[in-house]
Amino acid sequence: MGKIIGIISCNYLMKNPEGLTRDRPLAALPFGGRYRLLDFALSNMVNSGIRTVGMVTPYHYRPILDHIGAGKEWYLDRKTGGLFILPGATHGIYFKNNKFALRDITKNIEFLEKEKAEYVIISGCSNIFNIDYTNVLRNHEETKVDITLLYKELILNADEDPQGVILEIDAYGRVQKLESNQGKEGQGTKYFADVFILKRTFLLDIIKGHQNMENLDLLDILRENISQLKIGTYSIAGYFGRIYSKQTYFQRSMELLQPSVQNELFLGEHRVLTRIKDNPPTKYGPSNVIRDSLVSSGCIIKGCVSGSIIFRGVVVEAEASITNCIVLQKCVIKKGAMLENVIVDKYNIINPGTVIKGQEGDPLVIKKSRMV
Amino acid sequence: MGKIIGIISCNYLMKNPEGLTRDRPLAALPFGGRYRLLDFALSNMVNSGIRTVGMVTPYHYRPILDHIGAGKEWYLDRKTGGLFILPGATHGIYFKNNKFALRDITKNIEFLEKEKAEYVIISGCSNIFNIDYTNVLRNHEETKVDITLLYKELILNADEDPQGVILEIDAYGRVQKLESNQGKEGQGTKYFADVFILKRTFLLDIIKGHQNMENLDLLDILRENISQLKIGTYSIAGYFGRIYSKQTYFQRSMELLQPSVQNELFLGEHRVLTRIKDNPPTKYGPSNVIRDSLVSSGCIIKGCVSGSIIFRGVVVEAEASITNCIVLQKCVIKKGAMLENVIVDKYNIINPGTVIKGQEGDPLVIKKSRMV
Amino acid sequence: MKSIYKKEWIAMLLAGGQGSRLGCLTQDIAKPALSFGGKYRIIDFSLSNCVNSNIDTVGVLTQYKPSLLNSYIGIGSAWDLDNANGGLHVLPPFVGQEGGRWYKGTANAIYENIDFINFYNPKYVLIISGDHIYNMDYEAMLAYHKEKNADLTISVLEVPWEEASRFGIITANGEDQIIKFMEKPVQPDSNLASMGIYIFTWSVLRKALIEDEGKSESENDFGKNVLPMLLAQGKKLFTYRFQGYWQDVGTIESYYESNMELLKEQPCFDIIDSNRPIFSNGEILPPQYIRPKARINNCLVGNGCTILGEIKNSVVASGVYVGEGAKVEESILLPNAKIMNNAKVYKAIIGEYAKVGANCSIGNSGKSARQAEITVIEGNSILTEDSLNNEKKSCFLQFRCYLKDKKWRVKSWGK
Amino acid sequence: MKSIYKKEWIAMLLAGGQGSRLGCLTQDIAKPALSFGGKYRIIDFSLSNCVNSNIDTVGVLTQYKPSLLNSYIGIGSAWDLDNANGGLHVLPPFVGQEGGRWYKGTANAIYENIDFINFYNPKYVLIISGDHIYNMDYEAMLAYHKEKNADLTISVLEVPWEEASRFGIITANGEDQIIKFMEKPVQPDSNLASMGIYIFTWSVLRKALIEDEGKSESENDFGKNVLPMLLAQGKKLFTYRFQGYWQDVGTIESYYESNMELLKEQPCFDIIDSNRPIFSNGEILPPQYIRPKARINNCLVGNGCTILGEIKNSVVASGVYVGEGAKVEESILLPNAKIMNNAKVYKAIIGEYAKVGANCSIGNSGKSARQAEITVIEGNSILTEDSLNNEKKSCFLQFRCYLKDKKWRVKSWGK
Repeated sequence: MGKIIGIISCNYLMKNPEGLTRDRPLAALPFGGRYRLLDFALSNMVNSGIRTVGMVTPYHYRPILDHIGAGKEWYLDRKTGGLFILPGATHGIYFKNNKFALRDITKNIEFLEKEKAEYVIISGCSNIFNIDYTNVLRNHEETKVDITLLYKELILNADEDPQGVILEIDAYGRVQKLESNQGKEGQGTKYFADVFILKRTFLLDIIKGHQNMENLDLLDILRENISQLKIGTYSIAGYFGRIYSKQTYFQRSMELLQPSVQNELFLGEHRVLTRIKDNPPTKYGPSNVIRDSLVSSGCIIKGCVSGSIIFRGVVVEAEASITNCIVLQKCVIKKGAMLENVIVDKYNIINPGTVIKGQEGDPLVIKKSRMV
Repeated sequence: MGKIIGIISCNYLMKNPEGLTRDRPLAALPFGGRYRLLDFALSNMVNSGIRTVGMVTPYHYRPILDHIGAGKEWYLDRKTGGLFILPGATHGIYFKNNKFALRDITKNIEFLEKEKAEYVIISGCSNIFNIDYTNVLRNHEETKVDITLLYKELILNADEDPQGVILEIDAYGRVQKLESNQGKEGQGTKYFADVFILKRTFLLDIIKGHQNMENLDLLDILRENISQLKIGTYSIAGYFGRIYSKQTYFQRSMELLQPSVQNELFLGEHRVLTRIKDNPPTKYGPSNVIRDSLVSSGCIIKGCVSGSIIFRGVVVEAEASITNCIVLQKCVIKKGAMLENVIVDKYNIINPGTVIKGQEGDPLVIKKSRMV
Repeated sequence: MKSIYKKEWIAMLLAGGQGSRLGCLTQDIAKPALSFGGKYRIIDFSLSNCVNSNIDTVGVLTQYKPSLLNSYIGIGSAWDLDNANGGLHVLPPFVGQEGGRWYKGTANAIYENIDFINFYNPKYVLIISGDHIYNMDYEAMLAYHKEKNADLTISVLEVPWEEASRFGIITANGEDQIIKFMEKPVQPDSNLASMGIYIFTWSVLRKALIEDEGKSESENDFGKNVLPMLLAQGKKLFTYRFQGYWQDVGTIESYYESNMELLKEQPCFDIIDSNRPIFSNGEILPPQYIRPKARINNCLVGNGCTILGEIKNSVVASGVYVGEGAKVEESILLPNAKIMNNAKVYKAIIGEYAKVGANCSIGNSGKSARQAEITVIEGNSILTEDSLNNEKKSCFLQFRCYLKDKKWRVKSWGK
Repeated sequence: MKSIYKKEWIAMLLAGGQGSRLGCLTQDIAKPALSFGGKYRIIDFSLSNCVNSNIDTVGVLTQYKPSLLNSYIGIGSAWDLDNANGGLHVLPPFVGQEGGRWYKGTANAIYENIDFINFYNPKYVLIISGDHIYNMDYEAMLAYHKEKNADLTISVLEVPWEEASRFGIITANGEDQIIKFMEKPVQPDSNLASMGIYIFTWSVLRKALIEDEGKSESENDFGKNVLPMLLAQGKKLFTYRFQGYWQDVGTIESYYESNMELLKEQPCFDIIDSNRPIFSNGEILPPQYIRPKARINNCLVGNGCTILGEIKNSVVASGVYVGEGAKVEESILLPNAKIMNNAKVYKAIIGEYAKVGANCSIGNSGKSARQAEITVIEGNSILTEDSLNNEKKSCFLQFRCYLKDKKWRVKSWGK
């Protein structure tokens, strides 16, 4: 796959964060016990053999850099190619629903110019799926289209992401329309997966053709030129999880407890790569009351845990009880505390006897604490 | 030196750049054939055994990240410690002469909080020298001061850096005053080297004591509290080169051609570390007319070169002539071109027969070109 | 050729041992590469001690089946030892102008690498082995060595008198100067055991190695030959008393017990000490996945495990699968072992990538944990009900069980 | 144990050779570690070919003095080969249950590492050696191997007929199928020489290695034993014609000539080709520093050099010093060699870290470059005027000169 390079756009927000993305960009949101959202987009590229990836970073880029470092864990600390940080534009973007702002790329056009690869694959970072892009590229070449958009066939929820885009496709798999998903609850649709593939030179042409219209989004340009362009599609077969709010973050997390989702995302040939931390194995006390949970390393579990996602280094003391919760790294749940339907952000200490219950389907968030 | 961590401030400007720092922060300015300015500050820390370094980055941080990558070449791609990118504040700082803006650190206070090291050494990135901080730390501990400022004994030029600070010192080596260097031409002074050392907890106290005065510079705080603080000093013995304008950049570059400067900076025990690029050796044609120059690898030199600094991958065709010039990477000087007292920024192609002459002491700058 | 960076000290880590008393656990790998404690390999402890003691140059001497070990340690990045002015270097035996020479003994292994040490020209050389479990500050020992102005300092540990004859026993005077050294004495006159951790002044060591190499009758071993020689020469040898936990996991029993030690409420050895962390070179695996019917009771569990059944008082390493209805007790499951549905594993060590088939029963559960033998299943074995009940039936299987009565029960039917 | 990532192909790189015909150049290092072309080591070319051909798994088989080689290649990061699902692995000979075995021949070396290859279970295995200078796309050769549905494809080169008897010579039919293979035939009936680059279908190779190992009379060498055996068995062996530059730098003369080749205006071998770059693992050195009185004429010069004198038609590697008034002509200065003031070096190879003292004169400048012998100064030698004029005077020096008449002139006075 030396003939394709990747760009991951991390320069956009979650609209309904409730504290989860107060101190961190969406891309750096912890997920699944040890990952961050961007791990999925990045691993999909790396596992497909892509060895040059540009990452468009938002204004709060430190959590992203802290996480990916040199890209060592993704085999992107290379002499040729590797990981390139592309600082995104900073002003005004939050007024728009941009995910692929033209100026984020314009600002970093040298990255596209100096590479020799034939194709570029551009991805967002808020969807959870595990895919080999090799087949997507083959399909793109065979169908001889200008651009291929990936989509997932699904039924829309009532509470939909305002940034969601649905595709209208003709009998030949060609896109006829890119629409907003709002007001289409309950309908089966082809949901745009925030991933598309096109020729590098074609992308450069698009950019040069819109030099003074920096506020545009790449999707706007597709919309405007839909009749002149051959826009093909590729349907994602496996699990596809969208995260655009606290509720969907919680739902997607809990779906990881289903064996089929677990197998598909984590135990197939393509592993999700993430930063390595040196933690000891997790120690379970004699309580016998952990079940139906994902637990990362370095934890000490003596209390009762069920239906939960426990990140690394969490301590659950005896007689504490955690049900349907997400507990982020290095939290301590003291003796006798009871949590239900709660998302506990990093470094929190839940005092003995505390009882916190969120509603089913609408978890409470306990915001990130300063590390002690 | 596990008991000391470093912070390098890259969040300030060169005041008189003439194109050299148009597209890049001062820290990323190429220097000495293969280095960038920040290599000197970073190597001094690493060669002194410091293994945890925070780098305060400016708004245009991409050139810095492109250069330092994971910190591999500086042995900072580590599991414990290593290199941390600390995004600096973005607004308004260019109105001030801040080099050590309080809010750059406040914004990244977690870096200081989570480390356990006893001391912090803070450095700017625009001075060229090679020092082992081990002795500075020992001196700091022995003299039992609150803070030690490094200085260089020198005579001020007429055209002085507006950000320069000179120290007034009593008989015990204690700082009595921090003054601006303006209007003091020709005087022998103790010039503050933009490096100081203090206890980590003391720095945290300073920050917490000035929480709502973010526009302050750390030096302002020292000035205000000079009577309560024990501010010690350490004199830098060897070569010390200041870069704050096009002219001083040119002068410092040319000083590298002096054997003593060359030996002191580059051939001692402590090597200046920089990014590794895979270039072949430099090939010299049969012309016999290269002399008194520093030449990096990957060049092809067939023309006449003298008194110049040639960066990697430069081609000097036959019958071209380069005198007292700095030629940055991947420039091509075509047949018969003549350059004198010129700084040629990256990727330029100088056409056959072109003649460009700058004044002695006031070189012309040919701005960076787009890579072809 | 000399390094421009003269080092105060470097470490030489002896990692060539087979560990033959560990039986089939070290059939295909050197002892330092053996998995330990759920996510580590034994060499992690020595290497982490080095980096936590600010040693930046380590020579790792390999000899026995080094392939997994080589891949595992690489250039030492996992221990922050990938450092251009020093760093980690693997030193296998090699062929020179006069042909190849295997390492004859511990001292000979260092002798053959005198050039390596000379390159760094250190003042002191720390010699350690890669097969002990402990957490130690070698810097404190070096400070002691310098303070005593010693030629050689040996780290020692008090052992119970009744076990003293299993060790190299040191007798020291009131100033901690060594006056006698005996390898495995029948009648020990001290209970100070050598931990096999030496700090030598390099000039003394170099001379001693050359001298010892010249003796044709010498086994070129530190304990048997070099130490007695130095003592006889009147060199200044001192003991350095170590207080913490130190375990030579040289036998199946000690390997088993020291793993089980980690399960205690207050283990003697704390792998969670964050000031002196144990580094390891792990794969990136997903979190452990505990299914609804799983039962976990007093276990240490690594990443990437999927637990559907019941595990109790066990150390379960990364990537292990325990199927539905399966029951694991008092056992050690090495990385990527698979215990299939309804299998029972009792007081056993299941090797890497070994698979205990559905309904198989391993280990003598009739006795209490104290009394029962330890069953060892060799790595990569595939056990099925058929292979256990009727050995003759299947001809593609291979496994071995090691029993506590020191007899091998070998079940091997071709390849 | 198998990797979960099945590989289409992996490379096995034979890097154990001493290169004994290179005399004192390979006194202390394996031939693949020898410096070449101003900044490279010979193994760089093979490893760069691998990475430029998108091979991500390489086993490097070492045996002879591997210490510099081991440190140089590390885990392959310099060639982007540090990849968790494969990557670069150093494979030295080792001690197993039955004792240690050195690699007997090229085929035996691969045989001893069958387990390593099985782990990746590739369809094809590329076998190359680490001592040739060339730039080749192995991927094109693999495509050819697949297209021919071959059991073995051998890369071949047309050589001048008069040199054919120096090589393994292959006779092929009109379809490029091999019908005959002769090691160094006296009467060659073809001028197609084997380049020692093989692509095997793994299943065929595995079987052949096991079979060859069983033959007690075999030298376990690919050229001498395995290839003839496969031919006799009627396997499908094909030639793959390579057009570019390929040089076996097996002798002092060929080593010298291929370095000099790089100085030509249009060298046969272009080290500057940016599409298939040659990677190397270099130190971070300052730019080369050309002093005011220096004269440089048709040279290749590496980083970190300081040139005060005159250099002409020479390859000057990294970190070299040429003093004032010194004159270097038609020579190769290896890394960190020092030529002191007013010394003269003519048609010589000066080893790594060797020092030619002030006023010394090396090499026979009486003859033209074409006729003169090549003088070789061993690495780390220190030459002074005294040591050259009056050998007996100095007792701390050691150097050897290798002369073209194939005689060693050894000057060695203790250590």
